[in-house]
This record gives sequence, structure tokens and C-alpha cells, in this order.
Amino acid sequence: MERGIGSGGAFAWFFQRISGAVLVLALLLHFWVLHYSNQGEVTFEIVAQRLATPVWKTIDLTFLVLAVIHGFWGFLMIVRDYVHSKNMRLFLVAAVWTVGLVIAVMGALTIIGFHPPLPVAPPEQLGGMVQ
Amino acid sequence: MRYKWKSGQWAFVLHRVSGVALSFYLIMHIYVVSSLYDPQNFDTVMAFLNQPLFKILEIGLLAAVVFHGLNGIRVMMIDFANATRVHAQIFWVVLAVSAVLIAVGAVPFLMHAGVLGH
Amino acid sequence: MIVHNHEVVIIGAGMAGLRAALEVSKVGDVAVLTKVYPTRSHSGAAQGGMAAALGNLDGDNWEFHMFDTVKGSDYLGDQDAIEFMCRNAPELMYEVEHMGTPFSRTPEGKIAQRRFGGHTLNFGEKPALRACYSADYTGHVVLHCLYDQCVKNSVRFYSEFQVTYLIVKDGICRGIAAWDIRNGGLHVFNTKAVLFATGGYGRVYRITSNALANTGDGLGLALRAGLPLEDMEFVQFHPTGLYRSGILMTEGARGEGAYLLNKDGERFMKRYAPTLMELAPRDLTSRSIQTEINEGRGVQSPEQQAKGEPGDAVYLDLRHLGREKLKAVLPQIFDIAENFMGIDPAKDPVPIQPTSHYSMGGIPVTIQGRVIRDAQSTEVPGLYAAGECACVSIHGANRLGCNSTLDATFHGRHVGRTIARDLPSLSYHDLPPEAMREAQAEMNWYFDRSSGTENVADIRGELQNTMQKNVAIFREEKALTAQLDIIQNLQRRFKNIHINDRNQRFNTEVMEAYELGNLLNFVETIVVGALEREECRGAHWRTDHPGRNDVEWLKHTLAYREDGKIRLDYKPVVITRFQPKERKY
Amino acid sequence: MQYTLRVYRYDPESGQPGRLVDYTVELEKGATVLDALGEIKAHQDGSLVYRRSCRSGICGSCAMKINGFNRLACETQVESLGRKPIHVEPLPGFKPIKDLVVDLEPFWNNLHRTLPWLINPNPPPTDKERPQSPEEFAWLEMPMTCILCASCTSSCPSFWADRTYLGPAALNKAFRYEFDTRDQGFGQRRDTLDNRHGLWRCHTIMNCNDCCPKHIRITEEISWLKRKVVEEKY
Ligand SMILES: Cc1cc2nc3c(=O)[nH]c(=O)nc-3n(C[C@H](O)[C@H](O)[C@H](O)COP(=O)(O)OP(=O)(O)OC[C@H]3O[C@@H](n4cnc5c(N)ncnc54)[C@H](O)[C@@H]3O)c2cc1C
Ligand code: HEM
Ligand code: SF4
Ligand code: F3S
Ligand code: FES
Repeated sequence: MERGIGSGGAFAWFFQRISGAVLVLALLLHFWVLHYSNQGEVTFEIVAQRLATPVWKTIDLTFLVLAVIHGFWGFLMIVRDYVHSKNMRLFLVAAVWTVGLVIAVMGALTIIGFHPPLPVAPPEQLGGMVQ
Repeated sequence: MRYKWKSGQWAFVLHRVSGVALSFYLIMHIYVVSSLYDPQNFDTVMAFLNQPLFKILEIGLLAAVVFHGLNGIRVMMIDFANATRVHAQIFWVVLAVSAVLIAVGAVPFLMHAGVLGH
Repeated sequence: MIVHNHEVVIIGAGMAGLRAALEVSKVGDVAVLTKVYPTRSHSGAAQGGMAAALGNLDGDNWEFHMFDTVKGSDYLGDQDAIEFMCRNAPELMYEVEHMGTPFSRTPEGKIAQRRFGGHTLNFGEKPALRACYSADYTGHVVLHCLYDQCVKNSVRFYSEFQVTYLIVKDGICRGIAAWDIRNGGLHVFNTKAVLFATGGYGRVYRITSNALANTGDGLGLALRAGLPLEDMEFVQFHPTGLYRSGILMTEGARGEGAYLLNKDGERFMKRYAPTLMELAPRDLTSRSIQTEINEGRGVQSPEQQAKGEPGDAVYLDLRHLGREKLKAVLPQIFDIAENFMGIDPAKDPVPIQPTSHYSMGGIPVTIQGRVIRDAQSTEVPGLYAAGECACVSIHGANRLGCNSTLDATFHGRHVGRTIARDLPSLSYHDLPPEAMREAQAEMNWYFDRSSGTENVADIRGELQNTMQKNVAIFREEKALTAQLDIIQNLQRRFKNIHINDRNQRFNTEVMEAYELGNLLNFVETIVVGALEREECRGAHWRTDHPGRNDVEWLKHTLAYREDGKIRLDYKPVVITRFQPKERKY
Repeated sequence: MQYTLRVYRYDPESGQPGRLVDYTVELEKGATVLDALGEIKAHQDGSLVYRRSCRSGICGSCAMKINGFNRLACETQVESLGRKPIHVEPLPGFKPIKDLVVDLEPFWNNLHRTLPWLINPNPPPTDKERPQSPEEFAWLEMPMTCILCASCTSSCPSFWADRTYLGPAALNKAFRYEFDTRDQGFGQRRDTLDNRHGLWRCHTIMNCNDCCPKHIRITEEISWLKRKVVEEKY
């Protein structure tokens, strides 16, 4: 059986569905919190306050990771559908993984790195973490 | 003549397009948010993003999320609940519910954007 | 011209051809040629079932089966062959099941069995549950299962190859020539053994349950190679073909309890077969329906009603079975009635007509499946036949329902074994160059018909219409003689046919013309056989010669084409256990 | 009644691309598209080519694209298609050979890859059937009716994108054996099913399901297979 970039996709298929189901809940929460619970005002304070609590940190982190994997696995699915040349597939799969990882790390750092409104960590420090 | 487009094909293409759109949005979103560790910056950008144009785009985003999510549930019903017999009907339900949710959801967006006034 | 060598070539991929291929592929190099893809062979259309005295639901045994088959054949079947088949039918049936064929089941998990026309317990006492079935897809699932097995055993298929020439010289079969439909071009197959499993020829008639591909090619090939055809006058008309198209409404419908009604709503079968009613054998039931129609009790179509013409159909009434049961046990019948007539069989009765269905006659073979060329049973080395195109003879003057899928599968397997046994003593023989030239010249003739003026479809239509009128259920001398003239006239016209398409690839215009030429060649044997046989026996009913005449006619007909004319010869019937008696149901 | 058929004509030897040609035919009530094609072939242009055999919806030869949708020509009443010219084209997704005939080799090859036969290492009982209850047989009733007409595979966008994708017809066949209580072939079939060209190329697009002339709920069967693979694997 083909493995790696040529592999089947049983797990991807299953994961898309499980993550999709969780994402429904997460997105409902996300939208509610963001746009309706406080009349749609999105300010630094509100976001930062929320992100400061560990519970929210975990929720958002899960949400982020799931969404990224789900979305990027979706890309891989599309690549598998339409790209039949081995090299091209190798390249695209690598590209999708790279972008996916970068985005996931970036997002994760943002969430973890967020501190209560004040005192704020020195920008350089945070910036350093991101890079 | 091309092959006739039936509900299943529409659902698939819309799901795929919305999924890709959402993923690109997610990339952008994370990038934007992560570079906004500075409160000042954050509020400026948020203000910028509060322009009507972006609000309209946000409605598109909402539409994508709503359809993709609801159709995702439809797909799962087919996958796990043997709903093939009524797949077309579920698609119409998905479309109808999406339309309602998008319309309801769009109202506050547009209100905030001042398009509809307060 | 491309020449291939295969030890064994099987022509036809129906049940007979595929089952034989399975057997031969165990020992030798076999190729299966078929003009349609294997799964598209007409065996797949068999709906009702496959007979075997399993006794899963009653005290059935193979001797009852044998008796019914002999009686059904109007005592023209060879009893040694019938005994051989019926005795081994259960074992064959289990084998088919073990291969993976899905069957409807009894609550205990055994193969389910239903009633079928002419099958009885205790030598005619009451209907037997003998037909093994798979909803109403029996032939289909068996055919597909056999195909699957062939794929498993890597049988070599030449699909969309139409055999056009049989090479027999000095009484020895040497091979065949076939046209590659897809790419064009004649291929010659040099062989040690050739097996004909080319199926039936329902397309001789206008109203038929048979596929468009059922043009009896094998029979024409054999006749042209100087071999005889046996019992060709016996053509089965199935009682229940869909009105006009003749598409089959399985006998299984009546097995499940459907009624036949005339225009007055009367279950008229009580006047013809008081015991078995709708489940009387096919010849009797078809004649009963035709009598109802001829005597003005037929159901009229709306057009006939408008014009005040008499009706030419009767009703098959399934309504009392209820929608649930219909959908469960006769789903295909349901769809056919809907798709082809726009009728909901749970709500309305379905108009039907007898339809030409099965050829009892064919290429004469021994029980072992070796083709013979005269009344002394002289064998033709290297040539075999099985299935509907062969005449063993199991079915005599009339076949019982469900006996032909059994016959095709059983004799397919058996002839496969015969070939496997014969193979070591068979060898390749030279292909005579003149035969190869002739085969090629013949195809060239078809491709060179752009200057002809006669329309192929018109000739075919006329043949079918006149056969339907003159040589169908009821026959008499005047019509038969007239039909001979008509055929000879059509044969003359055929020499001047027009063919538009000169393209070698996928030229179905040429293939169809070829099939017609073949039909016109052997159809005379049906008419001459019917004309000579001055009696009523099984499916052959001479209104001008009532009654069966065992003294003069308890014998098989062999028809040869010699110097452009049909010559008849006769062969005795093998009678072992059951002496001829009057047939009553 | 008169009908116009707009039929796809293609002759590889002419070097020209395929084109649509109009034919007007006089047909009786109840005539099917196959009857219409037969009439054209008989009296207007004998060179028109299409596959057919049983003309009763059981052999699977005559599948083609009629008004943009795959169906059996012999089962489609002309009357049901409205009064506009009726478009008759070959099955999409396969290489055209001539007129309405396409190259089905990829179809058969994919079918054969699923090991479409009963796999059971245990010898069957002698002189008896392998037992199976009516309920167990009921699982086979739908898939066994497949006539291998290729309508479904030809209508599947995933197959258009990947000719080595098994396709719905082959998956129906896999289901027919996988869910037969007499079969134990999962171990052997698994790799073909759980494969880049197997089950996972199905995105529940449903074209197959919608056009199957035998009303087989192919997508449902594919879902059963997907779940079976996932269950066995995790
Ligand atoms: C509608 C219908 C329903 C039936 N129902 C029943 C039933 O319920 N029970 C029952 O017992 N019997 C039934 N029968 C009869 C039975 O199905 C057939 O007699 C039997 O299947 C014949 O099998 P076969 O293998 O001999 O031929 P077929 O299945 O007809 O196969 C013929 C093969 O020969 C090939 N061929 C023909 N000519 C050529 C050529 N020139 N070159 C290459 N290949 C060629 C064809 O491609 C095909 O593969 C039914 C028949 C019909 C028509
Ligand atoms: C709301 C909850 C969501 C649900 C229920 C859901 C469900 C699904 C499902 C079931 C699939 C698989 C489709 C298939 O196999 O054919 C899928 C694919 C996909 N999803 Fe989601 N999804 C959700 C949210 C998201 C989000 C937020 C994104 C963006 C990041 C996204 C991006 C994608 C992409 C790119 C695909 C691949 C498209 C395809 O294969 O056709 N999804 N989704
Ligand atoms: S599953 Fe249906 S559409 Fe597909 S090949 Fe079989 S019968 Fe045809
Ligand atoms: S159309 Fe194709 S994608 Fe799946 S549901 Fe049918 S196989
Ligand atoms: S001709 Fe056999 S299915 Fe249409």
C-alpha cells in the first residue's frame, strides 16, 4: 500500500468529520462571544481580557489547532483529488504542511502570549517569540 | 452539453469553495491577530476593519461558515446516518437554514457598519 | 489478418460459456470470445429461477424433476440426458451457491424455492417448490457470479469480437474467424477445440423476450459449415411478454400467484388446465392465451378500442399480491411495468402477449457435449456446444421454466470437463487457406455494399413480421409454404443490401447486416421442420394436423443445408424410464 | 409524434472533432430513446453507432448521457424528455471511440481491482448451501442488481479527476462481497479500498446515486465501506 504522500486517507476522512463536528460547537461559541455577547464591539481590552484566563486559552487553542488542521487537511484532500504527478504532489503536500505549521504556531503563540491588559509585556519580547 | 448539475454537485462545490475560502481567511486572521500584540495597533486595525467594505466581506465569511458548517453536518448525516435517500432534501434544508442564519447574522453586521443605521 | 493460437476457444460468455471457461481454464489455455461484454450476455435477463430438486421446502426429489421435464418435453426429450441433468442438479446448485451467488433464503437459511410452470411433486400431483431464485434477478446474479469467478481465474476474454466463420474441414474443427468490432479487422483463431455457447435466436420473431444480440449466430455458422441443426421447429413462446415489446414478465409472477384474465375478467386458465391453472407449462398457457385472443376475448388497447378492433392481449393481474410483496419478491417486474408501459402493477393489471422466448432446438450434441453431424451420432472432433444454442436434447418439444439456466450452467460445466478430458488427445490442425480467404472475402463483401439498394432494417422487419404471422404458436401448411417463399425472396433481396458506413471501427451496421444474413440462412430450418412435422407436439402446434402422433413423429429432426436447400433427416428419441403418455395438466 | 434528437457524432478516422447532429424521427407512443436511435440507424443513417443488447434495462449496454444526465437509453421514454431537442451524447469521463460508444477499459479494470469474487478460505459444506438468513441476504439485494452499465462511474466528478479512482460501480461491487456474510475477503480487499484511489476519493457528490438505473443507493454503500475501514483500523 502506498504510504506518505500517496497514502489512503482513512484517518483524514475520519478526522475531518470529528473535527468538523467539534468546530460547529466552537464556531458557535466564537461567534457568540465575539459578535453578540457584547454588541459586536471588538476591542483590545475585551479580547485580551478573555484571552487572559486559562480556560479561554485552552478553548481557543483547541479551536485554533482544530481549525488549522481541518482546513489544511482539507487542502491535502484537494491535492490528492487533483494532483496525480508524484513530484508535484510532494511539493504541494510539503507546502501545505509548512504553511499549516507556521500558521498554527503563530496562532498558538498569540493566544499563549496574550497577557492581561496591563502591564503589557514589552513588545520586543513578544515579537521575538513570534519570530 | 455539460453534465447536469444536481444538488449533490452544488453542495460539493460550494462546500469545497467555502472550505478553501475559510482556510485562507484563517491564515489571514491568524496573521493579523498575531501581529497585533500592541493595543494601539489593535484598535486602529479594528477600526480599519470596521469599514463597510470589510463588513460586507464579513458577511461573505459568515455565509461561508454557515453553509460549510451546515453542509458539513449534512455530509456527516450521509456518512454516519445513511441519509442518502433524502440527501437532496437535506441540501435544500441546508440552503434554507443557511439563508435564514446569514440574513439574521448580517443585520448586526450591517448595523454596526452604519449601513442600516442604529 | 491476425492469427491467434489458443488450445480452446469458447464462443459466448453467457452462463454456458462462462461455466465452461471456468472448467477449462483449470487445465488449458482458453480464450472466450463474445460479441457483447460478458456480463451483457442474455443469460442476465433470466428472472424467475433455476430448477433443482433440493426439497428445501417440500419433499421434492430429482425423479419428480426428471418426470416433469420428460412430460414437459412432450416425450421428445432424451431421457438419458434428462436423468443425468436432474440427478446432478442439486449438487450443481450448491456449487453455484458456494461460488458466491446470492440467493433468496428460507427462514432456516437455506436457498428459497418457488413454484414454476410444469414442475410438480409425485409425478404431477401438485405444484412443487423447485425453482431456486434470487428475487427476480436469478439469471443476472448467476451470470455475474460466474463472470466474477472467471476474473478470479484470469480467464482471457476477447470482448466485442463477433465470430463470423467456423473452419471445419475433413470433418475436423480447426478454428474460427472473428471480427474485432472495436478496432476492425479479422482475427483467425487456430484451436484444438471450439465450444459454441452462443445462445438463442429470439430475434427471428417480431415479438420476443430476447436481446437484440440474440440472433442465433452459432446456428448459422454451424449450418454453413455443413453441420445439421436439430429440432428447429420447436420454438417456445412465453405466455407473458409485455404488450407490444415482448419484454418478459417472469413466470415467477404466476409462481407467486398472479392471475391471467381475459377481457371479461375471467381466469380463463380454468378451462384449459384445471389443476395447475396459471402454472400450466408454457406451450399450453401460450396457446390458451392465443385462443382467447383469436376467439375475441382479448383485451383491447385504447387505439383498438377507438377503432373497434379486437384486442390482442390479455391481463396479467398482480394486484392481489399487494405492493409490499411485489416490491420484495418481484422488484424487476415492478420496474419493467413502470418503465416500459407506465403501469403500476399494484394498481392496474398489466397487458401481456405471448412472446418468442427460447429455442428448444440447436446444434446437435451428445450428452458429453460433442457436436455430431448425422443421425448415427458421428462426432466432429474439436467441436462442442452447450447452452441454448445446443440441443442435447433436454427440452424436447417444450422447455419447462427454470430448466434452461440449469441446462446452460450444467452442460456448460460438463462440456468443460469433456474438453478438459479430450484435450490431451486433441491437436492443432492446419488452417486451410481457402477458408481464410473465404472468411475475409465475406467481410469485404459487407464493407463494399455502398452501391446496394435494399434496406437491411426493412428486410429484417419483414422477416420478423412474417415469421410472427406464419410460424408462431399455431401453424398450418398454407402459411408455412407461403413463408418459405417469403424467406427465399428475402434472401434474394439480401444480396443487394446497402451499407452506408465503410469505417472498419465499430461498424455495427455491418455487424447487424451480418447477423441478418445469418438469420436468413438458418431460419428456413424452422419452417421446413415445421412443415414436415405433421402433428402437434409441445410448442409445435399444427392446426391442420391435430393430436400428437407418436407412431410417426416420436423422433428428432436434423436439418441440413445442401445445395441451397434444406434436407431433413431424423434421429430416434432416447426413452428409458417414462413411456410416452398423453400430456394433461 | 415527431421528435428531434440532437445526437453526438464522432468518427475518429475523419480527424474531425465530434459534433451534434439533429435528426427528426416519427415515433409511436411509448417509444424509448433506444427506439429512436434504432429508427435513425434503420432509416436515416446506418453509420450511427451505439451499444445495446437487451433493450429491457438488464444488460447495461445502452447507458449514455441524455439531456445532460446519464441513463439507459432503453429505459428512457422519449415522451418524458419534453418537446425540446433531445441531447444524446456518450457517457462522460471515458475516451470516446465512435459516436455514442466509449472506451470502457478503465471501468472494467477498476472493477477487477476490487477482487470481485467470494473470498472464503474455509471449504463450503458438502451437499448443502452455506447458510444465510433472509435478513443477511437482504443486504445483498440492492448491490446485486447492478448491471455494470457504468452510468454511475461516468457521472462521478471524482472519477473525472482521477481515472484510477475505483469509482462507484466498483465500490458497489466491493460492498456486495464485503457485506456478504459468506465472505471473508476484507483483509485482501482492504488495501485497494483504503487507498489514494479508493474510498477516500468519494466526496458524497451523489451523481452516482442519482443516476443509477437500478436505484442502488451507492453512496450509502460507500459510507458503509468507509466506516468499516475506519472501524477495523482504529
Ligand atoms: C427474458 C428471459 C428470461 C429468462 N428467464 C429464465 C428463467 O427464469 N429460468 C431459466 O431457466 N431460463 C430463463 N431464460 C432462458 C435462459 O436465460 C437462456 O436460455 C440461457 O441463459 C442461455 O444461456 P447461454 O449461455 O446459452 O446463452 P446467452 O446467455 O444468450 O449467451 C450468448 C453468448 O454468446 C455470445 N455470442 C453470440 N453470438 C456470437 C458471435 N457471433 N460471436 C461472439 N459471441 C457471440 C454473446 O455475446 C453471449 O455472450 C430466460 C430467457 C430470457 C430471454
Ligand atoms: C463549522 C464547522 C465545520 C464543519 C462541520 C466542517 C465539516 C467538514 C467536512 C465534513 C469536510 C469533509 C468534506 C469531504 O470529505 O468531502 C470538510 C472539508 C473542509 N473543511 Fe470544513 N468544516 C467546518 C469548518 C471549517 C473551517 C472553519 C474551515 C476553515 C479553516 C474548514 C475548511 C475545510 C476545507 C478546506 C475542507 C476541504 C474541502 C473539501 O475537501 O471539499 N472547515 N469540512
Ligand atoms: S451501480 Fe447502478 S449506475 Fe452503477 S454500474 Fe451498477 S447499475 Fe449502473
Ligand atoms: S458521484 Fe462520486 S464522489 Fe462519491 S457519491 Fe458518487 S462516488
Ligand atoms: S439495452 Fe440492455 S440495458 Fe439498455
